[in-house]
Amino acid sequence: MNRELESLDAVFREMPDLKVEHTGPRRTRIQVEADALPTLLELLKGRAGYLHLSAISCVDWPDTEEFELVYHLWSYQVSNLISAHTRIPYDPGRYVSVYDLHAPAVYFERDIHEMFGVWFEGCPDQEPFILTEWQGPPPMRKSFDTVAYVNDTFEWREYQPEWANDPSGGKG
Amino acid sequence: MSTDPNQAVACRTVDAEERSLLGRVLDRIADHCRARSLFVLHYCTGCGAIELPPTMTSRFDLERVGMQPMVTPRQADILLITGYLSVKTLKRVVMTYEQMQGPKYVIGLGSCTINGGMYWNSYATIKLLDRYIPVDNYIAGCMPRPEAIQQVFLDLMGRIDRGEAQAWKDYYRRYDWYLGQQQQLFGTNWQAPTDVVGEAIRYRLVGEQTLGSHTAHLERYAPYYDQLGIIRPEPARMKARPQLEVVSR
Amino acid sequence: MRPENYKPVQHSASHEYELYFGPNHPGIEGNYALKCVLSGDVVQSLRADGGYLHRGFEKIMEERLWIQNVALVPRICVPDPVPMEETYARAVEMLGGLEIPKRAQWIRALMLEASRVCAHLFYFGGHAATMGMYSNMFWGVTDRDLILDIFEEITGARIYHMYITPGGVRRDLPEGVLDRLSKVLDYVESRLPEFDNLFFDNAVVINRATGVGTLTTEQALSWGVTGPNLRACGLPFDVRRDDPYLIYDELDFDIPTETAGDAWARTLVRREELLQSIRILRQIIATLPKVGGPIRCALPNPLAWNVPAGSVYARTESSKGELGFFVVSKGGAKPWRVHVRGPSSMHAVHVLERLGPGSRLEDVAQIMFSLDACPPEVDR
Amino acid sequence: MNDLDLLLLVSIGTTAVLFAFGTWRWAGALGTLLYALQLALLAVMRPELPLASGIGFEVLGYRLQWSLSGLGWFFAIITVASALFSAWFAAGEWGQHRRNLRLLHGGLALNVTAMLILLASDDLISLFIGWELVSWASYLAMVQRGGPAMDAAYRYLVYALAGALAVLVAIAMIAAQSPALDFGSVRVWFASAGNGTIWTVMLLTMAGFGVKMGLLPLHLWQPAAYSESPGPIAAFLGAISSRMGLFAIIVVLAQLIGLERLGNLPVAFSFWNANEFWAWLAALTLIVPTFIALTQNDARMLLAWHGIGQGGYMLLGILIATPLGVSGGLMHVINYACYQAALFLAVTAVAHRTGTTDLDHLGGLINRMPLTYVTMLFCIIGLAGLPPMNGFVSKWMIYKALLDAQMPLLFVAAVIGTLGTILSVYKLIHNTFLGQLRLEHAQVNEVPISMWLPMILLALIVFITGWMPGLFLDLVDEAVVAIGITQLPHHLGGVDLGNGGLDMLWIVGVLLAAIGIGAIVYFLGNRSVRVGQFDNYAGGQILTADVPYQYSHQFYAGLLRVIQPWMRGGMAWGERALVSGADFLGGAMSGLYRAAPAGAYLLLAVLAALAVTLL
Repeated sequence: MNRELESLDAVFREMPDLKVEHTGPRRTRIQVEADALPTLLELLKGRAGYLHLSAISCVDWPDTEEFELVYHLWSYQVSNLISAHTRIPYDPGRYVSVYDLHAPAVYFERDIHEMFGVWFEGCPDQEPFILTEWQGPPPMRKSFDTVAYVNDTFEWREYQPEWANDPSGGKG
Repeated sequence: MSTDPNQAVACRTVDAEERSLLGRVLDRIADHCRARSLFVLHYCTGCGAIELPPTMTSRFDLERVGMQPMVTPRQADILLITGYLSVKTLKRVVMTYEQMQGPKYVIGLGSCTINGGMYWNSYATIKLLDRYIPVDNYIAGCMPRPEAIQQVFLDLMGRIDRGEAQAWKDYYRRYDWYLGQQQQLFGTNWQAPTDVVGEAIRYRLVGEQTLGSHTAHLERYAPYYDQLGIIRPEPARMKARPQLEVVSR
Repeated sequence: MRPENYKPVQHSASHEYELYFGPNHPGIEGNYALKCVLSGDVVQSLRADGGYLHRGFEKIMEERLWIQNVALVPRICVPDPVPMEETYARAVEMLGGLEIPKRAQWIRALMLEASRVCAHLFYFGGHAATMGMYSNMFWGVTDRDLILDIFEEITGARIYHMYITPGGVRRDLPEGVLDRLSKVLDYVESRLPEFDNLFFDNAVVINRATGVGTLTTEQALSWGVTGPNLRACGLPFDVRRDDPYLIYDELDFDIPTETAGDAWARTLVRREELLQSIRILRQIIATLPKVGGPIRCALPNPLAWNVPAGSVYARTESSKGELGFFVVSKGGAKPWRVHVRGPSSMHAVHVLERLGPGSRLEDVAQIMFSLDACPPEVDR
Repeated sequence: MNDLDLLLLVSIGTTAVLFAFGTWRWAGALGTLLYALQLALLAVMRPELPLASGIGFEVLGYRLQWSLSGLGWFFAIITVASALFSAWFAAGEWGQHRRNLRLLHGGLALNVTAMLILLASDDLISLFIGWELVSWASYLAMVQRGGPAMDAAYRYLVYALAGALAVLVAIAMIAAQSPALDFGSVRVWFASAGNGTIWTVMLLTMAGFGVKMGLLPLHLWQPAAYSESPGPIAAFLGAISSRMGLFAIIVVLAQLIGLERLGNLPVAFSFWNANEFWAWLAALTLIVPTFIALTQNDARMLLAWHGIGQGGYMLLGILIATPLGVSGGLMHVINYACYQAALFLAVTAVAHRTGTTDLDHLGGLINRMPLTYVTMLFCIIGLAGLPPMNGFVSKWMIYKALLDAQMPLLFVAAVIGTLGTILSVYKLIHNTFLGQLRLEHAQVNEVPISMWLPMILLALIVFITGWMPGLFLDLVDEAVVAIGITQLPHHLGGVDLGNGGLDMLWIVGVLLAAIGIGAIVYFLGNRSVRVGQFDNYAGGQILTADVPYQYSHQFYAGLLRVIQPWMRGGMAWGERALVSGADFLGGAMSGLYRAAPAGAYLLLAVLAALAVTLL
């Protein structure tokens, strides 16, 4: 275990601006600047064996007008999961693809592009996948009010069942 | 029969009472037979589909009441909507429904087909199935048990036997309204491939609301039909086509 | 046919043509489409087309209370819903710093493994059905129903249990259910020789499935393959062992692997896993009566429950692979963001689109099924 | 001057007239009428068969004479009728779009004349003369389109000349030993000849005549040569041209050597006899090209390959040597001519409208060209040998004869051939008429009546003679008797045999009744709705016209994957090896000549002569 963590420390030494935090057993959280993230992923993959890109998550922070991208990486050798957090601004809402490092990234980046509208430079496939017949804005943004949309688009069934007013369930 | 839609509106709907005695007897026999041999279109639209394998296979064994899954709509009698429908799926379901031959029946399975159910605030799923296609039976629950599914099938069989399951005729009689609902969701460009108006004329089910402002949208594409040689009810449209240049090698 | 789609295009010679698998196709598990471009019967390219089962889970979970989402999560993956409940609950527990009572951990593990047995029985039937062998499907579905009965007894529901809640489980086990589960397991085990006769030792099946959809170890690693599909390539990785949760580090089980990486290896791995799950369940049945204590830790008022701010990534080994929930809380009554990383999202899109080309038409359904992809989980 | 002389005169006259007036607008119609006249003459002379011509002369001590036997008459009927339909088709709109049809009409008439001369031959010299005439006339018909047709025709010519040389050697051998060369004397000579001599003569003649028939392995020239010729010519050549080879083979094997003798002729170092040897070669001819047809992507090539394969059936039937087998084999000649001509005409009609015969470029034409579709449907049912078309009757007779003659393995071979036929003709009709209509063909129309009428007539003949095979069996009788086989008892509906006959009147009647019941349900039920091309269910997906959905390329990929190991083009490889070998030898000789001065050759020759004389 120690030997592997040493190699991880070597990575961290090369990139002094990281904020590393061990949040739990086998969980490490790293806060990284947007321009340093690809380097970090490359170092993690090359030096510390973080081969498996488990997921890329996107979080919308409308207060600061930023998207937070979280790259979850798992190392089969070290058995540790690193979540690398970085933030990119709404405008222009573009980031680099890490497809060349981790092939699965193409699915997650496509998904984030579809749901949040973030554009990934270098991602080979950003065609719509789920929302091919969707006309509206990227739905996962906080600014998209799904209840209002539903009220506008769909009708509700108008019925007042008896039992709803009768707490005894219509039995007496 | 005239194929002019304007005339066809005047074509009266034939009521069951107005049919001759022989016709009614034949209908009765046909319904009786039909109720005992129903093909269910196995279109797994939502999560309710997970309870269908148990219903169909050895434990609950739907086949003993004469029902079998069928994979194409043309041969199917029942369209089972097994749960929530996203808008993308609804498009396919409407197409599939229109491709089924009458008489056809729709069963909405699960709460989400009745009122949106669990997904009442989802932007992707529809809330009321019967706004888009006529529904014969609903099964409440999330998700309904195989016993409930079977009970509804038996109920539907009884209604078919008695000649009461007539919801499919409503689609022809009020096609304009249904099309309007669909267009509201899919955009006014929406049009299913099936010539429902032609079928309504064929089945003599043209009602007051079969044609209207929404069906008028369909006519916009008439030039395309000519160009592609697609069969339309109006034979006058099939004009003589220009000859192809003869190519010889 | 929407006429506006008709651009009068001159086709080239139809050396290639398109064929659509689904969204309604008996060879596909659920409402999911594959658009194949074929030449003869050889797939030239394959494009996955999802979204038919899209409900916008991640969005509607942001608008519901923490406890309300317990009802929502199992619906993400229909054939194997328990890992969804477990992962969500554990993510909330990690955020809120809740301690799960020991007994609840054991009960949860029992539910998880029973669900895995269900999913694998369903899988065998499905894989056989893609080759036109329906007896196996009938058997698998019927045997699975016996476990659903146990689920119903424990939780009150056959499919969607909503049993695992943050902090523990909803209620304790009924009297005598462990004995009945034990009998069901005996029965399932006694059925396995019959499955062997029909399916696992069937020369036709073996010939049809070997060499189909072969993944090399390098491909599996670089394409993000997880779960039994990864183990079929010879990599013994299992979240239960390498990133243990609940009481899995106290249990004794093996991680079966195969080396071929094809559809048949994937099926064999699942057969072994079924046996391992039964082994785990036996251990749980033996241990659970000795583990006392509460089944749920004390929770705040669920209707006014503000989970502390933070973000966690919880992982579970579902029957299909690695399942991850990334949950972000802003300290409010509702989650700020829930990202579901289903194992199938990788298998059904990324891997399938790359395995498809070069294979033959009749194998496409088999490849998809042998990856055990679950469309509702892809579409969320 | 009897009817035969008149017929030959009319035929020669037709050729002259059509060469003279070939550019005239109504040349095709004129040709049709003249062929009709020839057909009428043939019908008139039927009671007088065998009919000897008044023409005849002596060359180098050999008497050349012409006489039309029942066999020749039977083939002559098919020849002239095929020419009639081809000329009729060419006279329609198809021909009016072409500037110069002199070569087409003249070449067609010349072919007919040459074939009549061949069919009427009564001695080996006249047979050879007729043979050469037919070869060169075919060459004229084949080269018309230029380009690849020239190459194909040239390849044919090489084969034909080599074959003719073999035949000439055989005739020379016979002439050296037989007192005369008329068929009667040769028959007597064969009866007394030894096995080795007969084998030599037989192999040489079969090698020569087999070229024309496309007998394996001499078939390679045929598909390209036929399919590259203009449509009506292809129909004519496909229908009858190869059968000239069959005619000559029948003359040699059945008339001269005799089928019984063939059965007593052992193959050295084996348990086979000559009859079985040729029967298995016929079976190979039947199977191999049929499965090669399966892989063709061009409609005309597909049909041309079938032409070779169906020839195998005919030869096989005749080699069974029972009345049923011989009748079946000969009946297959006329049945085959009907549907092969109609199929070539139908494909030509499709090409006329769409400009292509590439099966990957066609599809969905059923609504656009319904009559052509009906023609093709009728004729592929005939070609596949399924009831109720006439192809079924002749194939049934061959199967039955094979079983009765206790040749089960050959029966299996014939069934395998039929299986391949069914698969490949389905490919033909599916890729042309079924499936997705391509956008560029969305406005294609049916061909005019001048083109569809001959096609439909042929298709009707295919159906009617399938319904009442007695019509054709009557004609076959003439030929059967001429070969020296007893007549097969038959009636209008089929044949009567001791162990189960065939009555197509009943079969077709039951079939029509079933169709009638279906039609009653269909029309009384009146619930059918015609739907558009894309109102179709594809797993719920939306179909659009700009995407190809037609499965045409690599049809039967699964089957071909299984049989591919056997289809490595061994014969084509052999042909190429032969060509390059000849090329090499020629090159070596030429190099020898160029390298050494003439004086050295003189010296060598003198030395050699000296050595021979001294020793």
